[in-house]
Amino acid sequence: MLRKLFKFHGGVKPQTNKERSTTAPIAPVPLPDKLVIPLHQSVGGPPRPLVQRGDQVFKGQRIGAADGNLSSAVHASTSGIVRDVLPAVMPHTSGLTTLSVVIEPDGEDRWGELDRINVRAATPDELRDYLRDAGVVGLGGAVFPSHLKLKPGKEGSLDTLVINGAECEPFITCDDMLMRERATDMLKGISAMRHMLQARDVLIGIEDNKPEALAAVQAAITASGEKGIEAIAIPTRYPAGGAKQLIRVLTGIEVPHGRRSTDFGVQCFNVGTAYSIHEALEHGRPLVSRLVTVAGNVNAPRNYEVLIGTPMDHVVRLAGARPDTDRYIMGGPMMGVRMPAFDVPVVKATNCILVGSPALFPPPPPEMPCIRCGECAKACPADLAPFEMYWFSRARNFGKTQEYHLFDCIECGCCSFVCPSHIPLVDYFRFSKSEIWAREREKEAADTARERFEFKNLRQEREKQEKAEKLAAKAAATREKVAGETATPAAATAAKPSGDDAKRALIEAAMEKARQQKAQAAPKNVDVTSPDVQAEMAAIDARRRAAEHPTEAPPPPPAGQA
Amino acid sequence: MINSPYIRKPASVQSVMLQVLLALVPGIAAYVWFFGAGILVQLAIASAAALAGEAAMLAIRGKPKALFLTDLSAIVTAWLIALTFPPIVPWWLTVTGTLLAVVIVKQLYGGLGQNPFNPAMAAFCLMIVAYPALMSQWPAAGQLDFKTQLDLIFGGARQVDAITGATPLDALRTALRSAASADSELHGLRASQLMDGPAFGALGGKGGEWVALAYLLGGLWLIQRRIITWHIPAAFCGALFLTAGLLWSVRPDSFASPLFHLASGGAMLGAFFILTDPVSGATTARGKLLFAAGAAVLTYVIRAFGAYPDGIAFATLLMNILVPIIDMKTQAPVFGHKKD
Amino acid sequence: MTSYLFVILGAVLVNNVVLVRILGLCPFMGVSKKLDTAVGMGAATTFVLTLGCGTSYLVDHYVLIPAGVDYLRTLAFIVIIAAIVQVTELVIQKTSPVLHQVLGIYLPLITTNCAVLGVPLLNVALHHDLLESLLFGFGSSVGFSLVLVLFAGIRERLDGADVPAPFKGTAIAMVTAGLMSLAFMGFAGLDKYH
Amino acid sequence: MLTALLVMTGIALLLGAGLGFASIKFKVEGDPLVDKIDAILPQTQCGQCGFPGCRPYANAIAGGEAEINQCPPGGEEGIRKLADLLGREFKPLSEEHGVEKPKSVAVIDEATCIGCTLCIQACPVDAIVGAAKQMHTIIAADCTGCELCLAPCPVDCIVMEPIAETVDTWKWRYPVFQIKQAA
Repeated sequence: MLRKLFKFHGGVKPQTNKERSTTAPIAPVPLPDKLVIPLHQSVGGPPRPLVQRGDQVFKGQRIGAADGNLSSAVHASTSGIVRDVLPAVMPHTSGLTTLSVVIEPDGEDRWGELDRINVRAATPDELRDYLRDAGVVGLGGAVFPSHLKLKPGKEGSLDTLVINGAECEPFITCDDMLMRERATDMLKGISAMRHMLQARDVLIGIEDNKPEALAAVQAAITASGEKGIEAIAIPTRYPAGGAKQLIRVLTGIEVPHGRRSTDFGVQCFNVGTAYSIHEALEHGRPLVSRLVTVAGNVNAPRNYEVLIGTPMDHVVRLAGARPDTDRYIMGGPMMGVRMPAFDVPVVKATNCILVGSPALFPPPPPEMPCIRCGECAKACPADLAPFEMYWFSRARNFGKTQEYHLFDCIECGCCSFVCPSHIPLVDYFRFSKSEIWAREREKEAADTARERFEFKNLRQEREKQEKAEKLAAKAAATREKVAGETATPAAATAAKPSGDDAKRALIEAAMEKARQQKAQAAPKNVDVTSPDVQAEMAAIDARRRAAEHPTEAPPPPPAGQA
Repeated sequence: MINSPYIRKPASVQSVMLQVLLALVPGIAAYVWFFGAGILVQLAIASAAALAGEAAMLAIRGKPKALFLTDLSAIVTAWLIALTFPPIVPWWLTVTGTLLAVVIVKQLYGGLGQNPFNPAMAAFCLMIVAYPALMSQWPAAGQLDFKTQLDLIFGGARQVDAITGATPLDALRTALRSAASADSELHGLRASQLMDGPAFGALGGKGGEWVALAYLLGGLWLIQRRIITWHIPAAFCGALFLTAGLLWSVRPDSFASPLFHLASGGAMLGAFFILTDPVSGATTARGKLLFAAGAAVLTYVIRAFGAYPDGIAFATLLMNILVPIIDMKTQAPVFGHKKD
Repeated sequence: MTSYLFVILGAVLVNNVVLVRILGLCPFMGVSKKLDTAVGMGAATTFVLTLGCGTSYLVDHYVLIPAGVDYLRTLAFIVIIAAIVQVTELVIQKTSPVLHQVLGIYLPLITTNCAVLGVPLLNVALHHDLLESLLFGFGSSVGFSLVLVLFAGIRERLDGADVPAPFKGTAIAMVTAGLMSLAFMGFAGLDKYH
Repeated sequence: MLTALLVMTGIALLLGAGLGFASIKFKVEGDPLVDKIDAILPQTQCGQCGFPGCRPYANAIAGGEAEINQCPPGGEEGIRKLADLLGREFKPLSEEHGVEKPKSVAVIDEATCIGCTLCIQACPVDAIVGAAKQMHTIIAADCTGCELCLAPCPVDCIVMEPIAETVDTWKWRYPVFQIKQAA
C-alpha cells in the first residue's frame, strides 16, 4: 500500500477554507427563469447553433454541434422554449460576449430522447465520437474536450491513468463532495476510461486533507473488486492538483510544456470528468449540469448540482450572499477568474463560484519594485525564475521572457502569493503571453499578405506579357492587312480613344445610378446575405482560388481590362 | 483591476529589511563594546543622510515618499556604510559617501531593486579612492574614549596618526612586506610572530574577531528566518578559507592563516550582509555559489597582493559587474526539461 | 615566463584598456546595447588589435627605425590599422552579414578607435619585444572584449530599469561605466607585486 | 625625406594590394538583410512609407536610403524591432507618413457599389472579389487594411471598419503600476 511519492518544486500552503462547504450534502438548484447557454464552452472552435428562436427543446437536446473534431457539443440543460440565440456576456474576465442560446424553462425539466450507446460493442472511435457529441469536457477547469484525451499514445496502451481528485485550490470542494457521495459511479467512469486508454494502472490522487473522500473512494474500489486501481493520499500543497504536478507526484514523470502526457505513458483526468463520462455512457445523459461550490462571502457555503446556463446570482442566492459582496470569482482564490457581472451563466468550467468582498479578498498593498529576493522562484512549481520574466515583461521585452520559458508558466499564482513586493506577477505573464500571441497572429497575417502580394505581382507580370504577345500578334496581322489593302490607318487609331470614352461614359452612368440609389435607399440592402449573392461570391472565390494555381487552370481574363 | 490570485501571504519588503537590520544588532553591540559608542553616532549620521538623499530624489522624481522611505532599504545601506567605514571618519565623509550611494548608485538607476551595484560598497570604494588616508585609520579596541571619538567625527583637528593605527589586515600586510625585504629591521620575522603584536587577537584583530562572530550569529539567524539562503555565506567562507589555506600552507611565514582572513576585516559582514544583497547579487543557486566564491578569491587577492587594505568592497563591485552574465548562464532547468 | 603572464594579466585587468586607460570608449558605449553584438565586436576588435600590434611592431622595427623615419610612426600605424580594419570588414561581411549590419558604423570605427592606435603606441613606449607586443595587444583586446560583454550584460538588464528620464540611455551607461571603472581600481597594485 | 616617402608609398602599395585582393575574394552577392527587414514589415503594401510596397521599403532601409520610422501600420513596435535589428536608435513614427491606427478592414457598401472593378485592381493582396458590373465584396480575412481601395472608388462605397475584439483576440492589459496611485 505504501507507494513512493515524488515531490514537485515549490508550491505554497494557503489556508484551505474547505471545512464549511462540506458540512451539508450536495443540493439541487430550483429552475431559474431563464438559462443562458454559451455555445463556445470548451477549447476548440465554437459550435454552430442547431436551434432557432421559438424552438421547443428538451433536456439533453443538442443545441450546438461540435465544429470539427477539436470541439465539443453543447446541450439544452432543461426543457423549454428557445427565446433567443444572441451574443451574451460570457463568464470571462474580458466581459466580451459570445453567441449563446437563451432558454425559458417550461418547468417540466423533461428529458428528450437520448441516443444510447452500447459501451461493450462500440469501438473506441465510436465511443470518442459519442463523448464528443455528449459534450463531455474536462471539468477541472481547463474544459479540454475529453474525447481528444481518450486516445492512448503511440504504443496503443498507457502505463498509468491518473485521476485528479487533489483539488488543491482553497475554498473549492466540489470534487471532494463528488467523491464522498458518488464514488461508485465515478469509479465506473474511470473503468470506462481505463478500457478506452488500455491503461495498466489507475492512480487516484487525493490531497490528504480529504480523508472522507479518500475513504469513500477506497471503499468503492474494494466493493468493485477491480484490480490495479489505487486511491492515494498526497501531501496537501498547492498546486498539487495541477495536472503536471499531480503526474509528477504520483509517477515521478515531468511532462514538459508542449508535449503530450501520453508520450510519457500517462494521462490525467479530473474526478468530475470521470463521473460525467459514466453519466454519458451508462445513461446516455450528455453534460447538462455539474457540481459547483458556492463559497466565500456567503452565509452557508455549499455544493450544488447546477444546470449549465444557470445565472450565477441565482445559485449564490441559495447560499445567502452577504450584503458587502462586490464580485464573483469563477474558480478558487489562486487561479479564479473575476466575473464581469453577477448574472453570467454557470458553464462547464465553473467548478466554484467564489463570492468576494473587500474584507475577504482585500486589494493588495501597493506594488513595490522587485528586489530579486527569489521568493517567487522558490515557490514556482514549474521551476521558473518569475522575477526575471517579470523584469522583461515589464519592459515589454518579450523575446527575453521567452528565453526564460514564459510559456512553461501555468499561471498558478504561487509567485504572486509569496511576493513581498506585492507584484501581480501572473498579470504580467498573462499580459506578455497574450501580446506574444497577438504578435504571432500579426506575423501570420503578414506572411499571408506577402504571399498574396507576390502572387498578384506575378500574375500581373504574366498578364502584361500575354497582352504584349497578343498585341504583337495583332500588330503583325494589321501590318499584313495594311500591306494588302493600303487603307488609311486613321480609322483604327480613332477607334481606340472612342472606346475609352465609351467606357468612361458607362462608369459615369453607373455612378449616377449609384448616387441615386444611395440617396434613396441606402440602408435597405446593407445586410446582404441572400443565398444567390452568397453563391455568386462562392463562385468568384472559387475562380480566384483556381487562379492561384495557374498550372491547374488558366487564369480568367482580368475583369475590367478590356 | 485585480486578478487572481486574490489572496497573498503576509510579507513585505519592509519586513525583510527590518529583519536584516535586526540581524545587524548583535554585531553593532559587539562593535560598541570593543570600539566605543562612536559607531552609534556614525550610524545615526548615515541613516539621516540616506533618508534625506532618498527623500530628495523621490521628491524630484514624483514618487510616493511615505512608501519608499519606510521600506527601510535606505537604512540598510546606511548601516552597512557606517559599519564598513572606519568609526572615526569625519561626519562629512560619512554623509558624502551615503549620499553618493543613495543618489547616484541607487536612485539614478531607478531606486529600490534596480541598481546593478551594491550602493554601500560603491560608496566605500569611492571614498577610499578619494580619501585613502582618512579611510584607513582604524582605532584599536578600547583605544579611544567616546569624547575623543566625537571630537574626531565632528572636530576639524585630525592628528590621528598619533592615536590610531592601521587595521590588523593592513598592518600585517605592511609588516609581511617589509619582513620580506632584506634591509628591513623586521626581516625574517614570521607571520605568526607578527600576529602576536598588540593589534591582534586570538584569531583576527583584537575585538574585531568578536564583532565578526556577532555578525556570524546575526547572519545565521537570517538564514534560519529564510531571508537569505546558505549559498552565498557558505561559498564565500569556503572559498576564502581554501584560497587562504592554500597559500598559507605553501608559505606560512608570508601569508596569514585562513582563520585570520575569515575573522578579519569585513569578511563576515560581507558574507552574510553585503554579498547577500539580492538586488545586486546573483539569484540562481549555482549563480550564488559562483558569485560568492569569485568574491572570496578576489577579496583574498586584493588583500594579499593589491593596493587596498580590505578587498571586500572592490570584490563585491567586481562581482556585481558579472552578475547579469552569471544569472543568465546559470538558470536552473525548468519543469520537464531536467536531465535525470 | 611569469613576466609574460603579468603582461597579459596587467593588460586585461589592472590596466584595462577601457576602464583604466579610458581608451576605446566609442565602441564601448555604442556596441554594448546587446550581448551578441558585444561579443561580435569584441571578437572583431581582438582580431584587429592583435594583428595590428604584431604588424605595427614589425613595420616599426624593420622599416621605420632602420630607415630612420620613426617620426612617421603614428602616421604609418594609422594606415596599417585602417587597412586591417577594411580587410576584417570584408571578411565579416562575407561570413556574418547580420553581424556586419549590426556592427554597422562601428566596424570602420575600429579604425579611429583610439584603443587600436593607442595599444601599438603603448607597445613602443613600454619597449615591448614582438612577443610582448602581441601578448599586450591580445591582452588589451581581451580586456576590452571582457568589459564590453559584461557591460552589455548590465545594459540589457538596465533596459528594464525604471531609470529617471534624463538619465535614460547613454547617461546611465556612462554612470555604469564609471562605477565599473571604480571597481577595476581594486586591481591596482596587483601588477606591482613581486 | 625621400626615405619617408618611399616607406609610406611602399606601405600604401602593399596594403592596397592586400585590400584589393580581399575585396575580390570576399565579395558578397545580394543582401540577406533585406529579407530580415521585410520579415518585420507588416506587408500591408500600403505605400505610406513612400515606396511601392514593403519589399522596396526594406531595400531602401538596407541601402540606407530610408529611415526606419516611415511605416505607420507597423507602428512603434515595428520601429522598435527595426531599431533592434539594425542597431539604430529608436525614433517616433514620422508624421508625414501617417499615424498609427487601430487595425481595420475595408467594407464595401454593396448597395452602392457599381461594379467598376477599380478597387480590385488597386488591392495589393487580391482580397476583393467581384466581376465587372457586379457587386464586389471584400474577404475580411485577407484584407490588410491598407486603404488603397478607398481612393480609386468612384462612388465612395468603401469604408474602413476597425476589427472588433473577440475572446480569441482579447489581450490582457498591462498591469497598472500602482505606486502612482498610492502617492
